[in-house]
Amino acid sequence: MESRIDVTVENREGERAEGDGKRHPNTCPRCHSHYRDDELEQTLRVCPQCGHHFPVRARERIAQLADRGTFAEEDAGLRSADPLSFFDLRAYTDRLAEAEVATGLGDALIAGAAAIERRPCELAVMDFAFMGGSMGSTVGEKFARACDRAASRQVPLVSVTASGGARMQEGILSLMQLPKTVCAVDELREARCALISIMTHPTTAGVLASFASLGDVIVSEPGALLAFTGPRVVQQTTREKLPDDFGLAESNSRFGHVDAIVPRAELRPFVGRLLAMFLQAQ
Amino acid sequence: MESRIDVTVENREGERAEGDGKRHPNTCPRCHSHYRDDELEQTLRVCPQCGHHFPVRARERIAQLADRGTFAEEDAGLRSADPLSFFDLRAYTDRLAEAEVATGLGDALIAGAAAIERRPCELAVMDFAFMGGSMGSTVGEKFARACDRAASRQVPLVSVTASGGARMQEGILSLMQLPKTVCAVDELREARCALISIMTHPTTAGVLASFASLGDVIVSEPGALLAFTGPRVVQQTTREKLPDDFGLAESNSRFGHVDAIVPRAELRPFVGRLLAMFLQAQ
Amino acid sequence: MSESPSSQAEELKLRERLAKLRDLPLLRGVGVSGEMSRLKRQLDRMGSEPSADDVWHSVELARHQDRPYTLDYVERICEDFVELHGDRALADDPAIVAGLARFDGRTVVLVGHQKGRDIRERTHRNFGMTYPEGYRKAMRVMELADRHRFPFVTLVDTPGAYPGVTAEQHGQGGWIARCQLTMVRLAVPSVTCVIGEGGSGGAVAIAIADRVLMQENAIYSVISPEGCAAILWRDAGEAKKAAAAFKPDAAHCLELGVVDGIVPEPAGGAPADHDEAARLLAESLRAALAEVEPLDPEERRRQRRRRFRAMGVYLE
Amino acid sequence: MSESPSSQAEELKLRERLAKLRDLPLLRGVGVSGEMSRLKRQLDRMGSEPSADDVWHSVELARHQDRPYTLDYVERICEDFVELHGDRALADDPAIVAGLARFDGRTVVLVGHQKGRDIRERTHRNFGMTYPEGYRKAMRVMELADRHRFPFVTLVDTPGAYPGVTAEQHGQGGWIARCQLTMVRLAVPSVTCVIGEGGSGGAVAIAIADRVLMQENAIYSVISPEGCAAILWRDAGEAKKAAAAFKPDAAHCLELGVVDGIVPEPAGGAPADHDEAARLLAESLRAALAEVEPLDPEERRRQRRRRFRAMGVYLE
Ligand SMILES: [Zn+2]
Ligand SMILES: [Zn+2]
Repeated sequence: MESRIDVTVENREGERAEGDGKRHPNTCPRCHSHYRDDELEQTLRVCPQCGHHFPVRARERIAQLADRGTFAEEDAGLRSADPLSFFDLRAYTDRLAEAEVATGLGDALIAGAAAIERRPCELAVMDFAFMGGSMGSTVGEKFARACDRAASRQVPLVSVTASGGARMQEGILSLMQLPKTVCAVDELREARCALISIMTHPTTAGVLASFASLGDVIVSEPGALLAFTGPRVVQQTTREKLPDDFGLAESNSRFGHVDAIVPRAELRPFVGRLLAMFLQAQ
Repeated sequence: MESRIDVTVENREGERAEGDGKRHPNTCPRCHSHYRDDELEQTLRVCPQCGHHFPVRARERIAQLADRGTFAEEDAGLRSADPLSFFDLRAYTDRLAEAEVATGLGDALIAGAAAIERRPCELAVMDFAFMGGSMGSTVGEKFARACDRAASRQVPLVSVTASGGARMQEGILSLMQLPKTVCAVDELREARCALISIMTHPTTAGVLASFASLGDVIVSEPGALLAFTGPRVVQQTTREKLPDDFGLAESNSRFGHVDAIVPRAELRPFVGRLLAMFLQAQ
Repeated sequence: MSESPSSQAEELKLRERLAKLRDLPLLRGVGVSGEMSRLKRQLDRMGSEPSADDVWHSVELARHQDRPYTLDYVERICEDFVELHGDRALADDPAIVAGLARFDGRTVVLVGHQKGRDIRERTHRNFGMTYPEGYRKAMRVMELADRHRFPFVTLVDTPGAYPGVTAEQHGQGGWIARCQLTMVRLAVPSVTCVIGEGGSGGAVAIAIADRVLMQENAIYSVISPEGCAAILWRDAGEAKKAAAAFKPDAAHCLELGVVDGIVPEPAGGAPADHDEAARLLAESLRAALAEVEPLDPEERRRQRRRRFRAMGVYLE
Repeated sequence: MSESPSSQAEELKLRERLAKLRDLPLLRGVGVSGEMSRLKRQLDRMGSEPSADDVWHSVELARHQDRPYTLDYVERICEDFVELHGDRALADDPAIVAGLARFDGRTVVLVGHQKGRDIRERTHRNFGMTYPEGYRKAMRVMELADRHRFPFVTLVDTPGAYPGVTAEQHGQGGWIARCQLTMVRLAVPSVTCVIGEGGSGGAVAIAIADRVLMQENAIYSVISPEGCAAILWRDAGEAKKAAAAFKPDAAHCLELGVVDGIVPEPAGGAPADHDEAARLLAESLRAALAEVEPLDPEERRRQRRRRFRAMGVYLE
């Protein structure tokens, strides 16, 4: 039996450019243009040459989306425990410590209150750099609390996902983050607050199979991989020939799974318009 | 623009046997065996040679399904009016009068209380012989009242459909029988009573697009045509090559639209089991 | 009332028509206020019973290639519109558009059939003929409306549901039924306007609203004139005769209690002046929503059901 | 309590485990009565902490080819069963069975994954790996259960949702999410039992019940041992090591608060005696339903949500 939760999803562009594993992160995998980091930051990390959307780290994403100075982080102190004393080639606790040092984040999701285009909302943003954006107990709990805060403030929740799936090192408890976040969305719905789900590259496995797919509106960035099972595992398991755009946002759009593909530069005003729509409900 | 409501659906077997329009109704269109009427009545109008299901008139259907002596007809006096003073090659009123004489029925649906395998239910049975089983105001009203009676007696409603669609001669009012019967089913649901929908050949157009498809359980007889648009109109409009089993129960089953295909001989015990299931709910 | 001879004649005619209406067991909209007086005003406004030529004129105007389509109205009557795509299962059906709209200072959910203006878009939109996927998209946004208490508006303009092999295989009939059921069950206020062709099951699937309106030159029918002629006259060329017989025009739909009101079109019809047609449509939608918004959701749903349960004419 | 030396040692071990459990912020099932005492009884019954070999034995038994599947249990524990087919949209997924069942003198709705016994049926059933169509079928009968107030029972036994191109195109992830949401929202009582492999998203899709049980030798996991080994050890051959690390066995799932109780299997495991396995399963399902049936539907839903909201271990 093959894994359905493929946390090894890295970057489909990287996969295409074979043997290009050591490509510099600021070199465009599509047109091979190279940029200084401040250049890319200026362009919201979209390649000015070809439009390729580079990954965006969580804090930078918040800066891109939220009105300056409005983001107030919550639950920053939450950390993953190690309920299984998990040890593969290394200890889970070591992996966590290393990820925190490398990313400056406590786990793969940041959440808090914000305003986007002067509309209040709750914001929950994932960071793929923290253990592949995998969802363990901390990510689940932070997302669930973001739902609670949105409900109590009567504002929409905007989630930005980037995830390889569930966090294997927490075993069955990582799987339980699927129903946990689903329940949190249900409570958000009971409070009549909207979930605007922004799926960025990659949104896969457990995150796609839970809260990310339950958005009242589902938006994706161009070229993002949105798949329950990543292309590598599908290929290995089924030996099927995969379509060129397998699992990409564009394919998902064609099959009716996303409401809109919005280029990064238009994302902020687009979300602002949606917030205006949903805030009028109250 | 082609018609979507094809009341000219007759008998797919007849269509296949080209030029065989004058086939005797008791000659099997599939294996060409011929039977006396009492022979066919004995076999529930299923060809003993090949299993072909001949059409069954409403009163005979009731005799097949209901426990002897339990059926108590209601609304037998309801008759179609002619709100549009409709006249094509002949007057609608003449067509109605002729259909009544030919079939001995007031309109294309008979309804009333019954018991099946000693389980109480409401029964609504259509008769294709009355103007192609077309649904006008009288069929709609009788079906709706059957829902009401089932709700007030807290028993399931068993419907047996055979219909070419809406009754054109009542114009837009015939179309309104779709939402009317849908609303009646909604009220049945609010009363927590089940609808067991038995689709027989042919269940098409307006009847398929309203109450017949809203069964808690949907059962079909083998070989029945269940299509919103009949094969002739699809063929004429789209010039597509139709699959051999286009629109048949077997195709509908493969595509997930019916719960079970039940041969006529097994229908009564099958419905009896379902009634037992639903009657335990109260 | 000050009366000229001609207005006397008019009034007599109206009285006759109302009397005839009262005789018919049209048990419409119990509890809907101002029924008869509104009907009177509307019939009044429309003048005499439409002739066969009038009816055919409506058919032609309803299908006119310059007639405004759903998105033409959306851009004129909505302050903002975010289109939502996809049925979450299989496809996004371009024959039906759905989205969040700002209308009259508030958010509504809007669904409408969409035909195409030029040949390329017409093909893309499949001439406004919907697949099951389109009804599923509509149902999805109906549920969105209910979750957020957004009023729900539909614009109907379709020759009918698409009569193709795949559409059948995907359950065309069943989804038309389920779409109606979902709309009947909505807790939020709803209004439908037939803005062009209200073609049979494909139209009625998204027309189960608290108030159903029709533009002056729209048609609403169980079958196309050509289809009816082909079946009953065995000659599609008799379409005009068929239309006169089954009366798909707004005046007759109003008389039969199928629609609650007629939305006036500018002189020369909606194709002649999109802006004015949109203004008049917006006004009617606003008025219709205002009528049903004050009701308690359960009571509104009950009245909606009663409205459709009462459809039909029969003898007892 | 009369104590022999060995039972003293046992009790000490149990106390330690319970103490450890209490330290963990497992905020499980607030309001679920008898939590700790039941847990104690169950852990008691199971004896000591499972070893790596014990865990692997469970993996093997959970996948054993003679293990009873959903329909084997249905024919043994239900007085009658009418299978319902189809998702009303596209297909009938044979990897999942659904139907109306008479159980314990009343009607319930039952859904379960279904593997195949021989090679032909295995292929037909796709090894119990579900397509989105299967989850839609499950959702349809969930709604049927709610409409008629039938208790809802699911049996979980799948390696996982099917990882194929079509399944992805039809929205595998989204339907797993929506299926969970539908199950969470049910007004009726529900119980789930993992009867074999509880494989990741494909399993959890139909496992959001008021009470979640697990057979003694079933496994419930976020990934297969082979998949985990391939990713973390870069060697699928290290499956046994992986299983020992991520602990998919019933004892650990109970300790972690993921399941509410363990359903005993006959000596030698369920494959050895289908009848006795079915009897024991029926007993547990009956007891679990009896616990939640008396609750008010709203309260039951609230508790169900709280149960799953509390899943996880983190540091604050
Ligand atoms: Zn580039
Ligand atoms: Zn024969």
